[in-house]
Formats: sequence, C-alpha cells, structure tokens
Amino acid sequence: MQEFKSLKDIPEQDYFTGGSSACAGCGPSLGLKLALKVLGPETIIINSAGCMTLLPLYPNTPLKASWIHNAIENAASTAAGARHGLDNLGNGDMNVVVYAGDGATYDIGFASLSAAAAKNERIIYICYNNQSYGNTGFQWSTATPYGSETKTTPRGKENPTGNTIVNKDMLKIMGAHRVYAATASLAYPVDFLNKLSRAKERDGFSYIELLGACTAGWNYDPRLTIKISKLAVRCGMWPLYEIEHGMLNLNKDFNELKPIDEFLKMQGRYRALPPEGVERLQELIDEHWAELKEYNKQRYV
Amino acid sequence: MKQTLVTGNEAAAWGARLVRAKYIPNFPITPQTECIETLARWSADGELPGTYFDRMESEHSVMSAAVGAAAVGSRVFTATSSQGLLLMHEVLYIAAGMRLPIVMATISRGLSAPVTLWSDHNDFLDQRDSGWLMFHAENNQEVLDMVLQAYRIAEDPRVLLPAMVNMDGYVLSFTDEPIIIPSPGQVEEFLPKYAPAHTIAKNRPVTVGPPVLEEYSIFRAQNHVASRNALNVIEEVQDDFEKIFGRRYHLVDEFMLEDAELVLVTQGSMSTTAKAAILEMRDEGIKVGLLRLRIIRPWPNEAVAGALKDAKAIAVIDRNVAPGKGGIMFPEIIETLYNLDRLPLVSGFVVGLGGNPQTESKVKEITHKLMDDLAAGRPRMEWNDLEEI
Amino acid sequence: MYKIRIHGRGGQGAKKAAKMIGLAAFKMGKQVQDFALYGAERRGAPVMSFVRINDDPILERGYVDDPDVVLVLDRTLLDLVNVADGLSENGVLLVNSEHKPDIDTPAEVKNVDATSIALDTIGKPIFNTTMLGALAKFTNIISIDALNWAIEEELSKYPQKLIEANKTAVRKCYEVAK
Amino acid sequence: MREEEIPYKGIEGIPIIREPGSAAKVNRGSWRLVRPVHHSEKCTKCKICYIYCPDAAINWTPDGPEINLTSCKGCMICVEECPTGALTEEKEGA
Repeated sequence: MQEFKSLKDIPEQDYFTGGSSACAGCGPSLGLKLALKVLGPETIIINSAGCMTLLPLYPNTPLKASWIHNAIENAASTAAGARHGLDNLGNGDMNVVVYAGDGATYDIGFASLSAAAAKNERIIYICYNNQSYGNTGFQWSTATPYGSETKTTPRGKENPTGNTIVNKDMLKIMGAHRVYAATASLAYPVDFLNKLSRAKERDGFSYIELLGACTAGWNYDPRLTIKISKLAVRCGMWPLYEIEHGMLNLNKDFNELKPIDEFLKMQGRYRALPPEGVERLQELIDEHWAELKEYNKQRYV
Repeated sequence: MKQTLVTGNEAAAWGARLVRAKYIPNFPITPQTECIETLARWSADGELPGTYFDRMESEHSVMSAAVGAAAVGSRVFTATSSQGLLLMHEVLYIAAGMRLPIVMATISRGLSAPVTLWSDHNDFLDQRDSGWLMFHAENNQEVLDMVLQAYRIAEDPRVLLPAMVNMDGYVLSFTDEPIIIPSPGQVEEFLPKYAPAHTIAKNRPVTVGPPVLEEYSIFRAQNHVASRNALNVIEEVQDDFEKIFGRRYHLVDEFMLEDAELVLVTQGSMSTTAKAAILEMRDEGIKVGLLRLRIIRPWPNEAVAGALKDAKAIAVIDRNVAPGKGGIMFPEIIETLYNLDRLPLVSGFVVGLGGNPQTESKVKEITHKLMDDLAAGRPRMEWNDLEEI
Repeated sequence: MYKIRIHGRGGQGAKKAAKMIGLAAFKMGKQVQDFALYGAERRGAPVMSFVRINDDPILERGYVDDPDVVLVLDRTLLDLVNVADGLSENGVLLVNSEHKPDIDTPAEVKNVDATSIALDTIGKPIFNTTMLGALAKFTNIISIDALNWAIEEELSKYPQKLIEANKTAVRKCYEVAK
Repeated sequence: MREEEIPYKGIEGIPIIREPGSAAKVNRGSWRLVRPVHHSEKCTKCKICYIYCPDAAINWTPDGPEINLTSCKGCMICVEECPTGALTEEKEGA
C-alpha cells in the first residue's frame, strides 16, 4: 500500500487539468484532483448529477481518467455494473470510484448506495459533502447541518433558525454496513490520500466522505476554502475518523475543540443564526465529539 | 429438429444464455420473475460460465447497473415487467442516449392503480419514445429468436442502440410451448463477440454521458438515424438467421392479406387467436386478413403502409389505452396511411386490458363491427372489454 | 421596442441590474421582459442579462442580438467578449470605466466611473445599480424616480441605509455622466 | 435538414469525450479578477500552493510552482495558504 507521510510525499503526477466550469476555489474539484493522484488514469469515476457533473462539458474534460455520468440516484448501482463488467472482461485492476454529492448519497441515491455496500462490491464511494443540493443553487439535503440557511430552509419571521433538522449520521450508517467508512478533509490531504490508498487495496466496498467546502453555497471568499475546511475539523464540525469492522478510530484528536462561532462567522449561510441556534449547534457537536472520544478504539457500530 | 417445452420466460432466459451475456442485473417482479429465476438456477449450477448474475435492490438500479456494465463493453441482459419497467424509465433514455446495446426482455403487465397481474401493453408502449428498439413477440419461439436477433441488430455499428423484446405476461410468460432451442455453436456463428469501439476500455479513457450545449440536437438526431438504420439491419440479418436456424422473419407479419378487404391490426399473443378466427371467417367467405406489428421502434412505415394499402377497412386492436385519447397504436396506423392516394376506413378497438379475455368470438365480433362501419362509412373508437357489463 | 443587453461577470449583479431596469420601466407603465442567461453564473465568469421594454405587449423572446443599449459592468470584459455585437449607429455602448475605451463599433461609446462613485457613496463596489443612473441620463427609457422606486422594491429586505446609499449612487452617477 | 439527408456519423455521433484532459486548453483565465504572482526568492518549495490548487493550474517544477494562467480562475487559495508570502495577489488588468 502506498503510504504518505507528509505533503512532500504527495505524487507530482496529476490526472486532472484546469478548464472546467467549476467555481473558482471549488472544494469538491480539489477533492477529485487529489483523489486521482492516488487512483491514477486506469480509474472510472462514476458521477451522480450534481456540481461535478459539469466538470466535463462536451467536447472537453479535465479528467485523464474515464467518467460515467448516469443520473442522480444511481451512482452506486452504475458502479456495481461497471465493476462486474470490468472484472468479466479481465480488467479487474481498474478502479471504480463513485464521486457523488451529499444529496445523491444521503437522499435520493441511498437505496442504491446501501445495496452496493451491503453486497460489499469492490468500489470506492467518495461522497463530496457540501451539505446541500449545491448545483441547483444550495437547497436543503439530509446532510445540511442544523442552523444552516439554504434556499429551501431560509430564515424568516416564523423560523429564524433556518434548517432545524439534524443531519444524518452517515458514517455510522455506513459503518453498520460492515464496510470501511471514513471522513476526510481537504485541509488534511495526507490523511485523505492515505485513506484512499487503503480503500484502493481493499477487496470490498469503501466509503469516504469528504467535506466539500462550497464557496458559492456557503457564501465565503473562495480563497478561504482550505482555512474553512481546517476550521471545520478543529471545531468538531467535521471530525476525522474511520470505522472498520465496526471499530472506531479517531484520526485527529484534540484536547479541546475550538468554539463553533469561529467557523460560523466565516460563512454567509450562518449569518443571523440566533444565539440559541448557535448554542444548540454547539451542543450537537459536543455530543458527537464526546461519543467519538468515548468509543475511540472500541466497537462503535 | 428436436423441440423442447418451455415457457416464454424460459425462452427469454435461453436467449440470454445462448448469446453468452456477461452481466445480468435483475430484480423480481411478476410475471417476469421466472425468467431471472431460471438464469439464477443456471448460474448456480455453473451453466453460465463467465456471466455475473447480479441481484439488485430495484429495477432502477438494474438498468443503472446495466448501463455501467455496458459502458465498459459488457454484453448485458435483463428482464422486467410493468411497474419495474416504469421505474427504469429514466435510465432507459440514458442507455439509448449513450448508445449502449443492452437487451431486455419485457413481460407485459397492466399498470397500477388498480393493481393487476395480467397483461396489457401500456408498460411496453410507455417506452415508445425512449430511443430503444422495440420488438414484440407472438409466441415463445419468437421470444427466443427475437432475443438472438436483438443483440445482432443492437450491436451493429450502424445501430448501437438498446433493444427490448416484449412478450405478453401469463399468456406467453407462464405458458409452456414446444420450441426449438438452437445449439451454442449456431448462435456463436450468428452473433459474433461484442467488441464495441465507443466504450471505456483499459488504455482507452472515455467520458460517457457528459453535458453538452447546442450539440444536444445533433446527438438526438443520431439516435433517430441509428434507429432508422435498424430497419435495414433487421432485414439484412434475416438471410444469416434463416441460413443458420431455418426460420425467417419480416418487418411486419402479414396473414391472409393478399385479397383482404378487411384488415385487423394486432400485436403480441392475441394475434394467434385472431389468426384462428380469421381462418374460420374465411370459410364463411369474409375477406379478412391480419397485420401483426412486431417491430414497434423503429417504426416500419413502408412495410405497414404497403401491407394496408389495398384494405377497405382496418380495425386497429389496441391492448392498451392512452386515457383521453384512445388506443396508442390507432393514431400511429392512421398517420402511416395518411399520405396514401386512397384512404381506408380505420376503426379503433381497445381490447383485453389487464388480461381481459382475448377470444376468437371477440375477434369475430370486431370484424363484423368493422363491416358495419364500412357500410355506414363511419369509423369508431370502441372499448370492447365493456360489452358484457 | 427598446432592447438592452448587460455584460458582467458572475457575482457582479448583471441579473439584478436587468431586474431593476425592468421594474423601473414597469413602474412607468411599460410592458417589459427581463432575464439572464442561465447556467454559467460562476463567480468571475462572463455572463449576460437582457431587458426588453415596449408600449405594447412584447412578442419577441430569448437572446437579444440587436440591442439599442449595451451596458458593460466590468471593463476587463472588453478583451474577452464582443460587447458591441449587434449594435447599430443609433445604439449606445456604456462602459463602467474611468476612461473612454477604444471600441470598434458604429454605436456611440460612453463611459462612467461607476466603481468610484459606488465606493464613495455606498462604500462597496456595488456598481450594477450605480450604473443605472447613467442609463437614465443617456436614454429616455427610464426616469430617476422610477429607478428609485425599483431600488426600494428590489432591495426591500435590506437595511434602509443601504437603500438610500444606492439611491444616492444612482443620482450621483446621473449627474456626472456625460 | 431533411431526415434522409442527416448523415450517420458512427462513433462521432455518440456523446462521449475521447480526448482525456482536453479541458486544459479551455481559457478559464477569463474568469479571473485577480492573479497570483510568484516570488521565487521567498519560496521554500513546500508544495502547498501546488497541492491546494483546485484547477491544477499550478505545475510543480524543480524550480517551484509554475502558474498556468489559462487555467487559473483567480481563487487565491495559493496566496492565502502560502506560508512565506512567496505568492501575492495582483489586480487583473491593472
């Protein structure tokens, strides 16, 4: 297994070029660029409808690997078909990798994902989670965090909180499928690439969820993509951990989390979240963090 | 040649087995289930070497997985019915747009609500504009033969489109009939190895299904032209098919049309019943014949118009209904005749929905009504199942 | 019929400018259409929006390829986009720029430094609304009063201070434009 | 075009992209309002700018980063993340 110790180890070979129509500073684009460094050109990216669907635009593509875009709800089953197609034709060494947004993963494509995971198909499923339906202009998904404003959870007189639904605990759900499940962050590329490298070697399904900072939807200056990604980890909004064989492993432990305030104030989507909303969000984060600390190195699901 | 007793479902499964389909994603639904159960049993017994039988969690995922496998160059087979076919609907357009020659057996069953397990053709005909090639078999032999031909036509470089082979639920799917099952060697001779040039392969990175701008219309036009090309290919393959298997098919099935003044237009299994009724009516001196539609897409304009041009009156028997309009094939037939010099009278009959009986007496009754219409010079649209209510 | 095309970059408010022109003309009793090209509105990417204004109901639809007025919100677009496309000798090409740009067009080329005016009055480079003051000056199609009404209507969710600042910027732009 | 005149274009008529990485030639520099400028004297070759560029617009060379202004959309992540100030921001068209 290819293991990376520091940024210096990260391969200088890219299988991703510029020229896409993704936003300047796009987090999910960066995620795919980094992933392809480990995956290489003999990879098929299976994409579900979302922001990344617009990376290729006929007749051009930034990818030096293959790509299939099918629809929004079927990336995992498309990947299963591609996997078995390749295996049957003697191309078992090619990688089949889903790159799907959170709407496609948590919501509309969940049945397809769950089945592929339960069947332990040899697929790497990367969910680039921008916590919304991003490509349609930032609407609510079950990955949207409590207190976030979206176009379908706007703040108003009746509801100043914006989104009042607590997002799904997807890692736990995927961990319960007895597959390898991990979170990753753009601000910790060594950790991300090591997880991918590990997934690539596994003879089964791997689920990696990458927080995909979204400059347009989260409403921040595109230069801050990495800063915000890092803060998400430091605040416990996006802890880095993995679950394998039901066991939890916290990858980045901190004695103390930074207060969530610092993360919120950098982004337009949390502007005007009332203090009780911030408090509730902090509670939710603290609860989750305490749970991760408690079960670290133990059976979690 | 030796015959074997098999159901329509098994005939389709034999087709998949003989074409050496590499990937069979599947999901159960009545009345198709027996088809995939047959394949599952063969797979478990090692009778499908090199084939992956993949149990999916929905028909939507079945067609999605079919697309995934076909996009990397696999020969794919699957089967479905009714609600399952409708759940696939979205991905059917995608498979056709990507020009992936997947073949699927569709076993027709009426649509909910209310629930029926029995056959009519609304599920199949709902896919009419999806870009797929659409074939409709009359009997179990034709089901198997059509599956073999479907792959040959779909994989032709001039076509490269997915194809469905339809049979009527229960009436064919669950009915044993003696058919000839060809040898693997014969099928190998008829259908070469699938070697696509437009799919993903090792050392050939391809982007499949990207967004396009104004080129959209070009690609839709190519989908159309490819489908029209299939008409020639369908006719072309018959020589090879006849040479190897000793049977021949045509774009349309014509029965006693030479001197027919009255023509019944049918699809699927009820055509057999109608043919029996026609033989009896011929004995009574009624000049009636039958045109069976076996290729629905691409639409064989010339073959249909040619077969109908001398008729005085036509009864289009639709085992389907488009509420608010009438039978689905009724206007298609009229449109096909529209530019002829002399126009026959055309009446439409909606018959046999949700498995309502398809009897010879019904066919005779329709023929007599058509004679009345011709005499009165006034066509009708009739809901035939409701006569006894 | 009067047709306006606006060139800007994703994030500069070309769509909103079209909406405000539409609202102002509508307030003046005109029939209007305003819309933006959909699909490529990434921050910084060249974008376009359009307005049609008429006394009678408008029967044309879609892309405006023969505009009477073209507004260019960002002069760096001049090197990238043929902003003068479809303009005739009766047309006006109005560019947000300190200096009068050199553009090959039969139309009359005007410039106004809307960015500086916006920075002076609003304190932020909100030049999409600011530029509408110059549009009012060079064409008779909308009045300053109607523009003020459109600003109040369109920015009603924002603080009164910001609305007033926008109105001041439009007025100032109207005054200095020549 | 009449139906019978539409040519069948074979594989060219299928909506696929067969040239990997062809987007590299697309000019996205037109989106840029500000551009990154590299000062090699301050550069420690830490690779941070190269790794974090979402558009792969920074090539890594033995001499450090090389900015590809055809692909650079001007997000300024590289400037923001550079630990030594070896990348600075300059207004486009200034």
